[in-house]
Amino acid sequence: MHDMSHAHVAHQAPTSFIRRNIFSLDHKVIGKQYYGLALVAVFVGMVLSWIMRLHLGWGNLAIPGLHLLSANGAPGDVMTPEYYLQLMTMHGTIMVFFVLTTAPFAAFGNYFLPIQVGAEDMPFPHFNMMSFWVTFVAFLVMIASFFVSDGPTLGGWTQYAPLSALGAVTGPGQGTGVVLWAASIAIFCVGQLFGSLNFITTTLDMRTKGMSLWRLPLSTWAWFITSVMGLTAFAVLMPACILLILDHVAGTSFFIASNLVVNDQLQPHAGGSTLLWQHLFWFFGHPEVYIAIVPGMGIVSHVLISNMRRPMLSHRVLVYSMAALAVLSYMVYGHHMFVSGMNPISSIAFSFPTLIITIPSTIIVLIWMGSLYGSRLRINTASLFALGMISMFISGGVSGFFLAQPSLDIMLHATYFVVGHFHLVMAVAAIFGIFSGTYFWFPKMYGRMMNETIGKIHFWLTFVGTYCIFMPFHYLGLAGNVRRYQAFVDDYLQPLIPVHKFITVAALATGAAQFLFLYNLIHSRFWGKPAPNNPWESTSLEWATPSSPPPFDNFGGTLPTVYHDPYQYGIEGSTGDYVMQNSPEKIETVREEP
Amino acid sequence: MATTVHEPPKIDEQHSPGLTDGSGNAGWRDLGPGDGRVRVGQQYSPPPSSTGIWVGLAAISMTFAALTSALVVRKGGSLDWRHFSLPSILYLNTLVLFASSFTLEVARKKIASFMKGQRDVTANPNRWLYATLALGLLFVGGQYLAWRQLSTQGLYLATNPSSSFFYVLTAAHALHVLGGLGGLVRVIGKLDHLTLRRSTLDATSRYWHFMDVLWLYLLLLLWMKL
Amino acid sequence: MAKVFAVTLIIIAILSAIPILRHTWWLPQDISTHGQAIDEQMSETMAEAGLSFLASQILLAIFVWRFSRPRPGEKIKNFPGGAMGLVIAAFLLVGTEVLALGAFGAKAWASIYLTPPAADSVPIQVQAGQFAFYFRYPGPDGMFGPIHPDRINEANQNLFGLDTDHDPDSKDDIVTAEMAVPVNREVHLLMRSKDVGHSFYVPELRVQQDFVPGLDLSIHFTATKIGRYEIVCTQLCGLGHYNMKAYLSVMSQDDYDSWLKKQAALQ
Amino acid sequence: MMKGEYKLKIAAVLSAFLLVATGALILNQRVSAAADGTITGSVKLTGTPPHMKGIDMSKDPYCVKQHENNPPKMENVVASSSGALQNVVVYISQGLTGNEASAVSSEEPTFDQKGCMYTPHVLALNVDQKYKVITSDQTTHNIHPLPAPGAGNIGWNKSQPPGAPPIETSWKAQEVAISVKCNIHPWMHGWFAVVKGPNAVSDENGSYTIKNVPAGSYTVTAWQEDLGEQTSKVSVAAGQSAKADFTFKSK
Repeated sequence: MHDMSHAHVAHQAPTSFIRRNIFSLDHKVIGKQYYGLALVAVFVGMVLSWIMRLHLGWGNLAIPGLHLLSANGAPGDVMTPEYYLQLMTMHGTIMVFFVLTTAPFAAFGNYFLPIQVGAEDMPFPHFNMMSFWVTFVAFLVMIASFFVSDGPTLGGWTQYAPLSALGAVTGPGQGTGVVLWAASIAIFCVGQLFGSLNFITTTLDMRTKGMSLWRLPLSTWAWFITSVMGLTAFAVLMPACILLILDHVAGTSFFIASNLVVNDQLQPHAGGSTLLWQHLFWFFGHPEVYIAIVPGMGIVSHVLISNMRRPMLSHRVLVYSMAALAVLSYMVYGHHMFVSGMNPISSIAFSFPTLIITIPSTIIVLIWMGSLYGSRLRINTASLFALGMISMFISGGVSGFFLAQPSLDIMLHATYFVVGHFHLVMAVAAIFGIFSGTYFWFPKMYGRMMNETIGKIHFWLTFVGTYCIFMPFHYLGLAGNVRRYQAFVDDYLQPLIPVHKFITVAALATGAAQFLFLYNLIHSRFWGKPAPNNPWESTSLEWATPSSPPPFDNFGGTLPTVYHDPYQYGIEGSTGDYVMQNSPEKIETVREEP
Repeated sequence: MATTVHEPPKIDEQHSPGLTDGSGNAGWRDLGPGDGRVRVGQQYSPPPSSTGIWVGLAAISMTFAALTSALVVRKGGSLDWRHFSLPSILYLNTLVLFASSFTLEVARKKIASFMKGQRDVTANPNRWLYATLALGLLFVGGQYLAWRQLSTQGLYLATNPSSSFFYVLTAAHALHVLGGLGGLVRVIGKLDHLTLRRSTLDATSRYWHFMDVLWLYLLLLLWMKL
Repeated sequence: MAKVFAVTLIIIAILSAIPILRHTWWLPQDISTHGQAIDEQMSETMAEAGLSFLASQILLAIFVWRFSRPRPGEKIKNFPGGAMGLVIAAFLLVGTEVLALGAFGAKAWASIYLTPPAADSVPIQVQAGQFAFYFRYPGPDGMFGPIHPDRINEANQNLFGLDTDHDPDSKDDIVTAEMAVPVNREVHLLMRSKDVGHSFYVPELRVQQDFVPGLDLSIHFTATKIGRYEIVCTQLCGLGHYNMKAYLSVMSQDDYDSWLKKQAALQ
Repeated sequence: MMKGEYKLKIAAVLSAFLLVATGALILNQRVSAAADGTITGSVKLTGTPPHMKGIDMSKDPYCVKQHENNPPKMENVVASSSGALQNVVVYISQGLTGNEASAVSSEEPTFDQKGCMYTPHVLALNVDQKYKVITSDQTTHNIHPLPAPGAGNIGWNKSQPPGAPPIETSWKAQEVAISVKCNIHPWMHGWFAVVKGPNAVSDENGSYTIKNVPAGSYTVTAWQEDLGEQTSKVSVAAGQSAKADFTFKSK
């Protein structure tokens, strides 16, 4: 963080292949690299979930070839309990960190934030490049844990101590596996800190002439707010991971209590605090949920506006609400710990902000819906996914009412109800945001249109499939189905297995549908029909670049000057019902009522 | 992962003032010939490095805040906390670190006048930077001696939570100081090639002074809690 | 396409609601005295959440249907009341809703967690370890003998690390793998973890509480229905997590007494 | 002339071959002859046998069902009414020469998980002798041997779901004895006694037979998991059977 003066470097277009495509300083290339990483990660995570689902639906069914993945984990292709948990842990970790954080935030943010504020690049391109490659190394370290003798950690993506801190005595993967996990996450934090640093500085200092804060598009606002969250959250997770590693390799006792007996052996550690890890982790963990979803909100708003042909009912209220989410997200993390032995009073204290956070969320949804009203909605794959995201966010949001209350958490904590809740509200909603953004921005990123027909089929299968997977999760939870079980040996869980079979089938089908997307992505990248500069007739600056994809310096030498608020739709402009942010023409602007 | 490559842009003063103050491509802030009403606002945004360094320092503060709260919780919850008196050398190190900040400030003054083209400044400001560098290294060395002192008392990383936190906090700080030293080396290099920017120097020195403040805080924390 | 979206969305919303309304999968029967408060709170919340879910999904569907094909020459119009109207609505509706839920929920929570156990409650200690629960009854003297972690040994079934030769209190302690409680009497459950984090979850009993290593917690409850129920672990504790369970037998006072005698003989 | 020389060569080669062959044969004879001794005896327990607690398996109904009509008991000390002591490992602790000690038994015993108990409770093995861990249960077990640190053996922890193939492995270093447990069924507990040279484990009559003992005089050690060790000196004549009885005192 000591040298901040690389900006000039970015403005000489590199000539060598390596500098252009691999160790590039260009925010656009780095954005694409992040997107590629997320794409690889999401398919790894998806395959892991398939294996888990198959196992949950059909108990000790041998999955042909599984032993190739792990001879110990699946002897004779039959999955062992530890291997199930290891896959589950890796699914959670990879999805949360390497997909939900990288794709909507780091990938799209890197590509479009500088363009949308009218800058040639980020101020610190070297940090930007490091941010990606550090993240990449983190991913490799995480994947590496698949190949150590007893496999990756089985402690779940929350890595509760002391299970995660005691070492190999507590089970397969709890030795080297955990150390690799913690190392990977610590490295990941460094990468995201570099990224956030760039995002914040770009938004504050790199805005072009006339681009006042209120003229920033909602997507930029979302990325900005997210980067502020990231800066604080990841800065807390990193030291926590380091302390965890020390408990492993240096014999310290930060998280390990006294007098623990594992396998009849009294453990040498003393006095550590189990809850300390939970506090540190969830202080990061809850903001992380919003780090995953807020960029999605921004992207969806951005896409929706250009397809509704009208500005949001209120630009500012939306921004304030997202900011409110960011602030509140630090006050609510305790709701993950209602029944974890925290003082009952503080449970109540945490319950109220948790309930109150539903107010900004509701406002955001209402603004979206209120803006739909009286709009001239265009239906295309991008807007369909945006609408789908709204629906998912609502469905996942309402179940928050339950989990915000400690008294109901007694019943629902650690059940599939929770799993259903966060998958809908955070995972799937964010993924729909990513899809929406992809279909919307792909023409600008690669200069070619994506195939709308395949896109729509992809949407329908994904939309219906997702509900088929995650709605039943809530029912299972109500019936008391505990999460993180590799088999349901309990008498009261036996009757629920058919539901799991149904979910498994739905999951496999929905997963398969994603290959349509992959095909569409690759095919359109090379053979899609060439994209015009502004295919969606949008107003923001990324569509004001002289070409698709934009030139190395985004605006071909002269930075644009901004004359209007971001979303001037539904007006009589020379170009039609919209006026670009950088077009000097005078118009009756659609402005906020004060 | 392909990208189009273009001519490096002709920076024209009308549209990009950023490069005028030699601080990279800074933008305007809230100054626009906006629709009808011209927004009032600061003429130019500051060079990104001056914002960036504050953002970076915020992140660092957050990390140490997390470690602090960990220390407080860990101490509160445990009966096994053993108190020990800080190695005396720490106080000496503190003086060394402050001295380094002083020399750095002198260096900045001299470099400033040097940049203003007062070539009559005969003394090469570098030597003050080298002094800072030396003092910084001295400080890290001093910290190492402090650890040696503790280990001779039989207090190792894993001996007791109190010692664990001592090592973790001081090591984390020392690492950040080393980062600052790296920055100084860069500054010296740039100064030699006369490619140094004010913003770089300022950012580096802000970071360096922050290390003092951080250290003072840590010293107080350790002194109170251990 | 927009019509299809609208219809699909409404179908999905209704199909999702049916199992809830028909209680196809619902909370198991309640066998506790405090459970009613939870169940009522659950139904309250379900009503409010369900309504908001259906209302907003259907509204979304209608808007998409209606405004995806604007009439020719139709101008953009604003939602009546505008943004401010919606914000105020959100604050009034959702605000009051969640505050009400919060208040009642807090009351239910307090009635469970912020009340002291009755003086005559039956003390039982439960120890969670990878991957089983074991229970300890103080025996006639009503005193639990001290635990010596270094003596804990599953190989010779000294599960609580008792030293019966030197600790008089330990002599008559009864250690069991199954938990029996007398019906309609309050049980004071002292919880300790042997190794890592675990959790004590009996859906029928409306009880879930984590075991925190190094932290001795306790809960109290009264079971009201004779029967055999499952105790399961809900805190990921290792490879055997899915199979970490025990049985809770709620018995009449007489059965309970004879059961204790039988167990004492087996020690 | 040439011819004669030729014949001579052949004769030489043939005789040489014969010599080697017979030599080998004789040597072979010696080896087999040397290791045909046996050590037999019985292991007794004096005093009242310690009370073995019953095991409550109620956490896993499957296990309970396996023991409907023979309630499971702990197996730390298994003694008959007459005091015959089972599961005692008897092995030669001193007197074996290098290559006799390093001989590895070729048979591959199995260590079965049956009714959520280990059969046998104690398995005696040579260093590097292969053995199979199998499961006859329809519930998942995890096998978790815990060798003493520094003894040269590396512990492991693997699950074996129903239908999983046997785990085939061996131990690197001598260790009496390695405790093995199942975490999913915490009462499951057994031992691997890893020794050098011939060995045996006493049966339900308390008697044992160590086969293939070369002639010589030895110190024989009997190890019982709770009652400790006993040793006695025996000398075995080639092809003969020597006797060594052991008596453990109940604590």
